[in-house]
Amino acid sequence: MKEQGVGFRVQGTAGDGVEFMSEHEISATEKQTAKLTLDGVRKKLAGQTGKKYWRSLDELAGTPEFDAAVQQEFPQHSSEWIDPVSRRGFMKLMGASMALAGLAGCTKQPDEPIYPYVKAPEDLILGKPVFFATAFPFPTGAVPLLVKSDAYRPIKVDGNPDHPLTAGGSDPITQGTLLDLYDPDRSQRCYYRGEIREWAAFLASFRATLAEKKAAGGAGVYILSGTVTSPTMAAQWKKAQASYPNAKWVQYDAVNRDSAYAASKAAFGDYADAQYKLDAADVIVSLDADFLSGATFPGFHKLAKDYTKRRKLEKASSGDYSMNRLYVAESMTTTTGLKADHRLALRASDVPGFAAALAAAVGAGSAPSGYTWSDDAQKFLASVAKDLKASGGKCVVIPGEQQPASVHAAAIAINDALGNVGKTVIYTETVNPMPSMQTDDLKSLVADMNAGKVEWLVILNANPVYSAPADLQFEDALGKVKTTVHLGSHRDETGLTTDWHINGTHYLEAWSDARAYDGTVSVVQPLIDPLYGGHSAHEVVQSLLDNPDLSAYEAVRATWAAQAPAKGADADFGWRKILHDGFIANTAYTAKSGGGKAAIPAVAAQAAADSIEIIFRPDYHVYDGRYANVGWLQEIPRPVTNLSWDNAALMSYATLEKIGASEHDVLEITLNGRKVLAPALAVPGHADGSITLHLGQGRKIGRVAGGVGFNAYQIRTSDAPLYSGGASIKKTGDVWGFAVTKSHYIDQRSVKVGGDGSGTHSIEGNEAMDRGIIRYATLDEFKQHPGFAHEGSGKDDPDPDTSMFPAYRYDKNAWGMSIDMNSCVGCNACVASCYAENNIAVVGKHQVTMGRMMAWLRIDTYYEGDLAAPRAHFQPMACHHCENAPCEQVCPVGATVHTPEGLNTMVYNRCVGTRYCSNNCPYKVRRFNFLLYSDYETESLKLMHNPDVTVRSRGVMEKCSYCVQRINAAKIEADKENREIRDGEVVTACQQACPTDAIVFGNINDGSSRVRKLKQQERSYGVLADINTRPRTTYLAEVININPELAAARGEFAPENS
Amino acid sequence: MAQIFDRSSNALARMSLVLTGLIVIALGVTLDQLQRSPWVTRQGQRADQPVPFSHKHHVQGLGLQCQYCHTSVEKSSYAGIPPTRTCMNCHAQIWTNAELLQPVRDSWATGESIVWTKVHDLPDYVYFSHEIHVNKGMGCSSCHGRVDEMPIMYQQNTLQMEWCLNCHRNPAANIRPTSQIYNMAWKSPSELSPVWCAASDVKKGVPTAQSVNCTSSDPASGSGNPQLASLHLNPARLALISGAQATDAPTSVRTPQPVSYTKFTSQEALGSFLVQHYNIRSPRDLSSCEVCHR
Amino acid sequence: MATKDAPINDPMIDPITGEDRVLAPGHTFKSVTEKISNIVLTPHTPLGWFAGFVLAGGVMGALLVAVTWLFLRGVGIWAITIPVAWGFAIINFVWWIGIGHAGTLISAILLLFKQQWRNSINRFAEAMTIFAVVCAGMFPLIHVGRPWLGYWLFPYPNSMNVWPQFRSPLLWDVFAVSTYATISVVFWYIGMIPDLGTLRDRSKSKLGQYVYGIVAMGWRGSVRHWVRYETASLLLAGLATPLVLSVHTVISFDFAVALLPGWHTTIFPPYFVAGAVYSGFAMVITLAVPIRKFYHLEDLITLRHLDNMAKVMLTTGLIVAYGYAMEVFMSYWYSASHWEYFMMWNRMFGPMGWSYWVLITCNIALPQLMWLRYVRKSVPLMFLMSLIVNTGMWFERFVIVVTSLYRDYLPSSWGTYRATKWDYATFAGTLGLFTFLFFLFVRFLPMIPMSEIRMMLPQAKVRTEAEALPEAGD
Amino acid sequence: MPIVEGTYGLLAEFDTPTQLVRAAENAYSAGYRRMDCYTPYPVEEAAEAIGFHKNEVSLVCLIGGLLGVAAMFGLETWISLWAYPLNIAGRPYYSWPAFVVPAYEWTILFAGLSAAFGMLALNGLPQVYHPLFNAANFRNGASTDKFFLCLEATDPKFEPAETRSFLETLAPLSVVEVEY
Repeated sequence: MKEQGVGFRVQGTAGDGVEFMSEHEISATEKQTAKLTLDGVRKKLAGQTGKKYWRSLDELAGTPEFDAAVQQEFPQHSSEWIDPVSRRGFMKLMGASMALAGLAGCTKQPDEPIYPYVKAPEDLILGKPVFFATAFPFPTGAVPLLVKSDAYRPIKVDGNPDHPLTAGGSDPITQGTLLDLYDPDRSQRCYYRGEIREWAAFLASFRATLAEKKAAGGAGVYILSGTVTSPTMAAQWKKAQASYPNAKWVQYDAVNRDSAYAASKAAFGDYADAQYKLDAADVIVSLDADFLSGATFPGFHKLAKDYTKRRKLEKASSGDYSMNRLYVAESMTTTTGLKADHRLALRASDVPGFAAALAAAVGAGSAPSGYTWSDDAQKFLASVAKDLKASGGKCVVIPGEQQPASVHAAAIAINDALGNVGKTVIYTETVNPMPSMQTDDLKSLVADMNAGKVEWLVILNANPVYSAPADLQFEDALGKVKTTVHLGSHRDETGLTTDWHINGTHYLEAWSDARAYDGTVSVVQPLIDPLYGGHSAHEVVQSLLDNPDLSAYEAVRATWAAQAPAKGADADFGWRKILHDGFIANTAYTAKSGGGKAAIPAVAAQAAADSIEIIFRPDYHVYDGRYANVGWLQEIPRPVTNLSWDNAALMSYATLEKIGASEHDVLEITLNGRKVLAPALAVPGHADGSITLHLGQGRKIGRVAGGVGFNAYQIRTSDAPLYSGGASIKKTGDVWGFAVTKSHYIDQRSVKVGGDGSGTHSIEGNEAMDRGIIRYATLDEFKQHPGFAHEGSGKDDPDPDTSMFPAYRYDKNAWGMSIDMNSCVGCNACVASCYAENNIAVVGKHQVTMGRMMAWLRIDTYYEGDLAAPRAHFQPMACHHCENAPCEQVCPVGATVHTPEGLNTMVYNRCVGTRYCSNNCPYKVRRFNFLLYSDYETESLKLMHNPDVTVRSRGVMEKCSYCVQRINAAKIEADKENREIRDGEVVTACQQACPTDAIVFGNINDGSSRVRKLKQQERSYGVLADINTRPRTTYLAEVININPELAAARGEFAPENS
Repeated sequence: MAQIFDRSSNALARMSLVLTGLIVIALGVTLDQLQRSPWVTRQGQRADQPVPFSHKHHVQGLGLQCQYCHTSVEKSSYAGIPPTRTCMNCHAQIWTNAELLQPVRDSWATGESIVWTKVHDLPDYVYFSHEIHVNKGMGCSSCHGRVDEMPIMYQQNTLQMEWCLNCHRNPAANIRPTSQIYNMAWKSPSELSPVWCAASDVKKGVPTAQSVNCTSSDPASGSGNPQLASLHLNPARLALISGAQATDAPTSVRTPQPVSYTKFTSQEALGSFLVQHYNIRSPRDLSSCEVCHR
Repeated sequence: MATKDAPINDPMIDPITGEDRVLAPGHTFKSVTEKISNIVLTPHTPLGWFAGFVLAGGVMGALLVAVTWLFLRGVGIWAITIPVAWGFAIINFVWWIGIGHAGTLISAILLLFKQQWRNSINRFAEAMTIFAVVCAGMFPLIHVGRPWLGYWLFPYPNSMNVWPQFRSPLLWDVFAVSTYATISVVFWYIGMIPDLGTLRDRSKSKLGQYVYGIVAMGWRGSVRHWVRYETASLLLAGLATPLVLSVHTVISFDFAVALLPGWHTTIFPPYFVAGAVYSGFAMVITLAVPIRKFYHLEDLITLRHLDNMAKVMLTTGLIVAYGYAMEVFMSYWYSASHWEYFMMWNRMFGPMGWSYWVLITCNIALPQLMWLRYVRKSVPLMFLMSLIVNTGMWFERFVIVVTSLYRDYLPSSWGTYRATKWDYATFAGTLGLFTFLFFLFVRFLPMIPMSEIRMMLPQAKVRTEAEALPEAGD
Repeated sequence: MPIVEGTYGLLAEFDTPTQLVRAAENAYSAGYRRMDCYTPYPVEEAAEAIGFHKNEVSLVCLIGGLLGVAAMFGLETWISLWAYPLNIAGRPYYSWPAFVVPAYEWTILFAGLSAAFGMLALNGLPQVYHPLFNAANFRNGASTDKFFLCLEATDPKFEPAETRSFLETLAPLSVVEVEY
C-alpha cells in the first residue's frame, strides 16, 4: 500500500471544531503502530493456537516488550493501580494491602517505562483523539460511521452526523462491531487441513487452479459469499466473469430479502428496494414489519428518525401537532408493536391473509377466501382501512421482512392504490449490487455440489455450515467438493470444516465500499492495520483478474475515480473529500419511474386455530449469529423480552398454558421430523398459537458464543425459512435458567395491589403507573390537559426552599438531561454506546442472573394492562444526578460527591465499597464490582479501552457520569479560548448513538440550550421527583395518538378514569 | 515466703505503661512521615536511564526550547517524549560515535524504542493535562523545578494530592504570564524586578495567551515595544480557534493592542491580576473531584 | 401466692418472701471465694471443656476459610446484589451488636438501680458483650468491597487531604461501635481487678501468680482504693448507660436515615434498643443455663435469675411488638404513602413474606408463654425460649434489611436474594468464634465477681453497737 | 526509687468488717492518721472511720468528657468548613446536626477512659510490689475473707511497742510487724 491520502478531522469534541484536510502516510504510521503494538507479539506467538495462544500471551504480558506495546498504545492507559494485584491473586493482594496500610491511598508504584516512537508520525498528537469517517457494511445497507481513534486505535464507533440518510444515528450491532474487531477469538492465521500455512501458499494453489480452469471458462469454480454490499466487489466479479464465464457466485445469508425481491421482481420486472418516507406519513401501517428495532430492518435509522420526527409534539404552523398514527399487526411482540398506537397480535401465517384482506378493503385486490377473523381483528382491519383511505397519499403500509412475497406484493398494491408511491414510498435500485434469490441459489449450489460439479468452493465471510437450511445438509455436500476455502474473521463452524481457512479482516482493517440504504456510497476506510494480518475478500476475488495483485485500496479508488475529481494540481482532492466526508455526495438512488402493478398472489389457506406455528427471526443483537461472540451484544438484554444471553421459545401466556408448560421448562420442538430443545419464555402480547425462535445462538465455538442458547437453524428448512406450521411441542422435564433482567412478576400477579384484580396484569407495570414513574396521555387529553404530567397525586415536584437547609445554588454551568419517552423506541443503541465509551465490563450469564449487570444505562420496559394485550413504555434509566443525591449523604468516605456544576461524581479510587449508596439510590442505577469484572488480561481488549475513563477494579462502585470525560475535554477547550462551553459541544455517548434524538444533554442554566427548552415543556417530569431528590435527568411524558374508533382513551384522564 | 515481684517491678510496670503510650504516638508520627517520604513519592530520586540525558546540558548549555522535544505540551494532556528521530537530528552529525549515545543509534538502526524510566509518574486514576496548565500560566518549572539545572532528571515535587491541591486552592501563588511559561529562571516579581502587565480590551473568546501582555521592562521608560505575551501558535491552532470562534469572537487572531500597563511588585498582586484576566476557575471548581478523577 | 405451700425445707426459697433466693444460704466469704476461684485455679481441666473448646475452634475454622476466600475473590462470593446490596454481613452485624447490649445493660443499668441479682451474672454477661462486639465489629470491615482500605473511615491526617464524610450513618457506626467496644472492655477489666487480686493470692502455680499478679496491678483492697474504685465503677456505669442506648440508636440510623420505605422510620431507635436488650438477655440465658449446670453454680445463678431475666424479656419483647404494630399502623393507615403501603404489603405477602411471619412467631407469639410461672421456672423451657428469641431477632434484621431492599422505589429494578454457602459459613463461623472466646474466658477468668458476691452475704454488713454481736465466722 | 529499710507498719487482722471498723475508729480517735484498712470487698464505713471522705475521680471524668466533645466537634467543623468543603447531597457545608453523633460518642469515650485510668492513677496502681505483701497472713486473707488495719511507721504518733499494745486492745486475730 503506497501513497494513500486519508482525510480526517480534528475535533475538539464530537460534532464541533473546524475541519481541515491534510495528508499523511497511513502506511508509515500503520507500520509504526503495528511495530510498536502487535507485530512483535504476533511473531512471539506464531505457531500457537487456541488456549495455548492466550496462555503464552499471558506469559508475555509480564515482559517489558509487551508493556512497551501496551504503554505505547495507551499514552494514558487508565486503570486502578490495583489491577496487576487483583490479577496475580491473593498473596499479591495481601502484599498490596500491607503496602497500603499506613499509607494514604497513594502507594508506591512499580517503575513504569516509557516507549517513545522512533519516528513519530507527523500529525499524531498523543492524547488527542482523531476522528475518521468510514462505514459499516451490513446486508441491509451500510451504516456510515465516524470512528474515534486514539493513537490509531479505533476506540469508539458512531454514526456519521453529516450523512444524508442516517444523520448520526447508530444501533447496538454497529456499536458492537468495535468489540468484534478486538475479539480475542478472532482467527489469527491461515490453515490448510488444520495445519498453519502462509497466505502466499493459498494464493499459489488458488491461482494455479484458476490458470488451469481458464480454458473451461472457470467451470467448477464457485464462490459462496454472504450478501454482497460492495460495488467494487460487484465490479471485480463482473470483470472476472469476462474471463471465467462459467464460474459461479452464490450469495447466501440466513436472513435475506428473498420475499421483498420476489415481490418487487413481480411488480417491477426487476429487483427493487422500497424506501419509506415516514416524515410524510400521517398513518403508518406495519404488516409484521419491525422497522423500529434495529439495523436488522433495511433503512432502520432513517425510518426511526422520521417516525419520531412526527411525535415530538412541536406545534406545526397550522397550530396542530401533526402527529402520526402507527398501526401494527404482528406475531412476535416487537418494539415497533409496543410503540404502536394500536397493535393487533396476529399469527405470522395469518398476516398474508390479513394483508390481502386489507388490500381488498382499500380496493386494491380481492379478499382471501376461507379466512375467519376475530372480532378484534375485524374491528382493527375496518378502522385501519378507513384511516388509510381517509389519508391517501399521506399514509404508508410497510410489509415485514420476515413475511412472504405475497405480503410485500399486497403492500405494493395498497400503497399504489392509495397513491402513496412517490410521496411516502419510492422504489429504487437495490442496495445489493448483485441482488439474487438467495435460498434458491443456495439450493442449486448444493445440488451442484452433490452432483460433484463443484471443484473449488470459495466461501467468503459466510458460515453456511452453521446457518444453511437444515434440509440441505450443507456439511455433507461440502464433503463432496474437491477443495473448499473459507475466508472469515473467525474460524467458525465452516472454517473448521473447509480445507483452507483464511483469516479474514474486519471492516475496520481493510479497504472496501458500500451503499447506505438510500444508495449513497460510502468508502470503507481502515483505521488500523489488520491485527492478525488478515486478508479481505477483495484480495481473493482480485486473483480472478488479470492484475491479481491490485490492492483493495486501489480497486476501491478505481471504482470511484469519476466521483473524485482533482482540484487544480491537487489530484487527490476529490478522493480526500470522499474519505473526509465519509460518503460520496449525490450518489443516492433516484425513484424508479412508474409504480408497481402488483398482482397479489393467492394466499395459503388459514392454518388451523389449534395448530402451533414456529416463527424464525434474526436476533436483535447477534443477528443471524455472526455477532454471537460479541460480549456486549450477548449481555445487553434484548428489547421486549429483557433476555440477556440465551435465546428462547417465545410465546404468549395463553400458549404457554395451552402446552401445559411454564417458563424455564425445556421444550422439545419437533418440526417435520427435526427436533430442537428450547426453553420456554412468555412474552406479553405475543400472538397465540405461535412460537418465535431467534436465530444466531447455539454456536459451537467462541468463548463468549459457545454454549449460549440453542441453534434454531436445526429445524429451519429451505422451503419454510420464515415460519412454518404444524409443530409439535413436548415437555422434556428439564429446566433452564434464564438471565432475564426484569421479570413481570407473573409469579405473583397484581391481584392484591394495583391492577384490576384480574391477576393478568404485571405488578411491575401497575406500580410504575401508580408511582408516576410512567406518565402519558392520549393526544386529545394532552390538548385539554397540557400539564397532565403534573396533575394527580405524587406528581408535583417539591419546592427546593421548603427544606430546613438552604438549597445549594448552581450559578455557572448546570448539566442536565432530557429524555423524550415519545421518541425512545427501546432499540438499545444508547446502552451499547455507553458500554463502549465507558469501558463497562461484561460479567457473564451467571452474574447477570444474580442481578449484577454493570450497564450504567438500561432501558426499563413497563407493561401496562393485560399482559395478553399490553401497552408498553420504554424508559432509558441512568444516574439522575440528583441535586439532593441520597447516595452522597450516606457515603462514609465521601467517594461520591457533587461538583459545582451539579454532577454527581463517583471517585472510584476513593471508594471502599460499602454499597450503602446503592441501597439509598431510589433509581438503583449504581453498579458494583462485586468481583473482578474488568478484563485486565486480554491484550486485544486493552487496545479497545477508552483511555479517558478509569477501568474499574474489584470492590468499587460505579455509575453513569454524564460522560464527564467529554465534559472535561470540552471545558479545557473552552477555557483555552476563554469562552463558555457552547450548547451541543458536550454530547454524551448515549445521546450520540440515539437514532431518534430522544436524549438531549446540555447546560440547563443556559437559557438558549436545547435541554433547557425541553425541560421547560409542560410534559417534562422527573421520575420520583416527589421524594425531593431533584433529579437533573427529566423525561418528556408520552403522548399517544389513538384512533377513537378502536379504543376508548386509556390514559388516566380518560372519562372513565377521571 | 517472698513476694511475687520485687521492688523494682513497680517502676517497671509504670514505665511500661508510659512507654506503650509513647510507642503508639511514635508509630503514628512515623507512618505520617512515611507516606510523604521520598521512598513513597520518589521525590528527588534519579532513576537510571539507558542514556544519561542531561537537561542541564541541552537546555542551559545549548539553549534548546522545551517544546523542541516535548512537542505536544500545549496541545495535549501528554507533553510528549521525543522520538529517536529528534535525537538523531543533531546526533547524526555530532557525537556520532560517543559511547553514551550507543542506545540512541541502536534504536535508530533497529527501530526499537529507547526504553526510558518514567520520572514523573502519576497514578493511573489521575488525569493530568499539560495542555490546560501551560495555557493558563503554569510554568514548567513550577512543577518540574529547575530542569535546566538537572544533569539527570529527577522529580522535584511530591506530586501527591495535597501538593496538587495547594495550587488548585490558590493558583495565584504560582501563576505567571504565559510568555514566561518556558522561562526556567522566572522569579516572582519583587520591588527590584517588577513586572508590568496590561489586559487587552477583548476578553471573551481570546486565547489566554493573547488577552494579557506582560513585560519585565518598564514600557513607560520607552524601552521600545514590550515583548508580546503569547504562546507561539501554529497556523492550525489559529485556524481552529478562529474557525471555532467564527460567531462570537471574530477578533481572536488580531494581535491585541497593549493599553495601560500596571506595575506589579509581588506575586500576590500579579497572581490575583492574572487569575482574573486568565479566567482561572474558582478554587472550589478547581478542587472538585472530577477535575482529576474520572 | 405459691409461697405458703412451698416446702419450708427448700433452702432455695426465701421463707419470708417465698421468692427464690438470689443466693443459696450458708455461704461464707471463704466458700464463695473458693467455689468460684477454683473453677479457674484448678490444675486439671474438665474433659467437657476440651470437647467444647475444640468443637468451637473447628466451627471458627469455617470463618477463617470463608474470610480468606472473601479477600481472595471479593464480596461477590456472597449473595448480595443490586438491589439487595446488603445481606448477611449487615444482618449479622446488627444481630451481634444487639446481643452485646445485655451485658452492659446488666452491669451498668442494673447497677444504677442497685439490683442485687445482677451480681452473679454481670461478669459473664459483660464477657458475652465483648465477644459479641468482636464478632459484630468484624463485619463492617470485611463486608466492604476493598477491606484493605478500611482505615479510610477514620479521620487521620493524610497526603490526600481528604477526610471521612461525617454526614454518613456508617461513619457514626464507626465511632459508636469503637467507643462501645473500648468502654465495655475497660468496664469489664476494671470490674475484674479485685478478683484478679484474689486469684493472684490464691494461685498455687508461680506462673499463675505472675500473670494474675501483673493484671491485678497490685490490688490490695485498701479502703481508699475501694472508695475511688466504687466511684469509677459508678461513673462508668453512668456513662455506659447512655452509651448502650446510643449504640443501637446509631445502628438504627443506618436504616432510619436512608430514604428507603421500610427503613426511613423514626420509631427505629427505640425499638432497636428494646430488641437489642431482648436478644441480649436471651443470649445470657442461652449461656447461663449450660454453665450453671456444668459448673454446678445452681446456688449462685438461681431460678430467681432466670425468672427476672424472663420478666425483662417479656417487657422488652412487648416493646418490640409495639414497634412492629406501629410499623404496620403507620404504613397501612397513618402514612398515607404509597411506598410505605406497598412495602408493608410486600413484606407480609410478597415472595419473601415467610420471613416476616417467622419473625412474628419467634419474637411475639411464642415468648408470651413466659407469662406462665411454670415456664419461667423451668430451666429447659427457658433455654428453648432463649433460642427462639435469638432466632426471631436474627430474622427481624433479615426482614428489615432484605425485604425492604429487594422491592423498593423503581419496579424495574426489583430483585431477589438467595444466600450462598459462603454467607452461611461466615455466620456460623462467627458463632464459632464467639463460643471459642467464651470457653477461654470461663477457663481463665473468674466468671462470677467474687467481691460483689461477698457483699451480698449477710455477714458482710457492718453492725452497729446496738446490734448483737454473734458473728458468723469460720 | 530509694530503697527504704525498716518497719513499714503494724498490721492487725480482724475477722469481721464490724471489728475492723471499730478498730479503725479507735485508732483514729487515738490520733493515728497514717493508717489504712484492707478489705476483700468495699466497706465504706471503714473509709469513713479513717477519715477518707471525698475523691477526685469524678472531676477527672468530667474534664475528660469535655475534652472529648470539644475535640470531635472541632474536628468535624474544621473539616467541613476549612479543610475540604464539599457539596454533599446539596446539604450545607456545616451540617451540625449530623456532627452531633460522633461528638457524643467521643464525649463518652474520653470520659470513660479518664474515669478508669484516673482511678488507677489516683490509687497509685500499678504497684505490684507492696510491703504488705510481705505479711503472709495478709496475702492469704486480705483478698478473701479477712479484714486488716495497718498503722504505718511514718505516722508521727507511731511507736512500735506502744502502737502494738494499743492494737492488742482492739482484739485482733493477730498483730504482725510489716517490714519494707
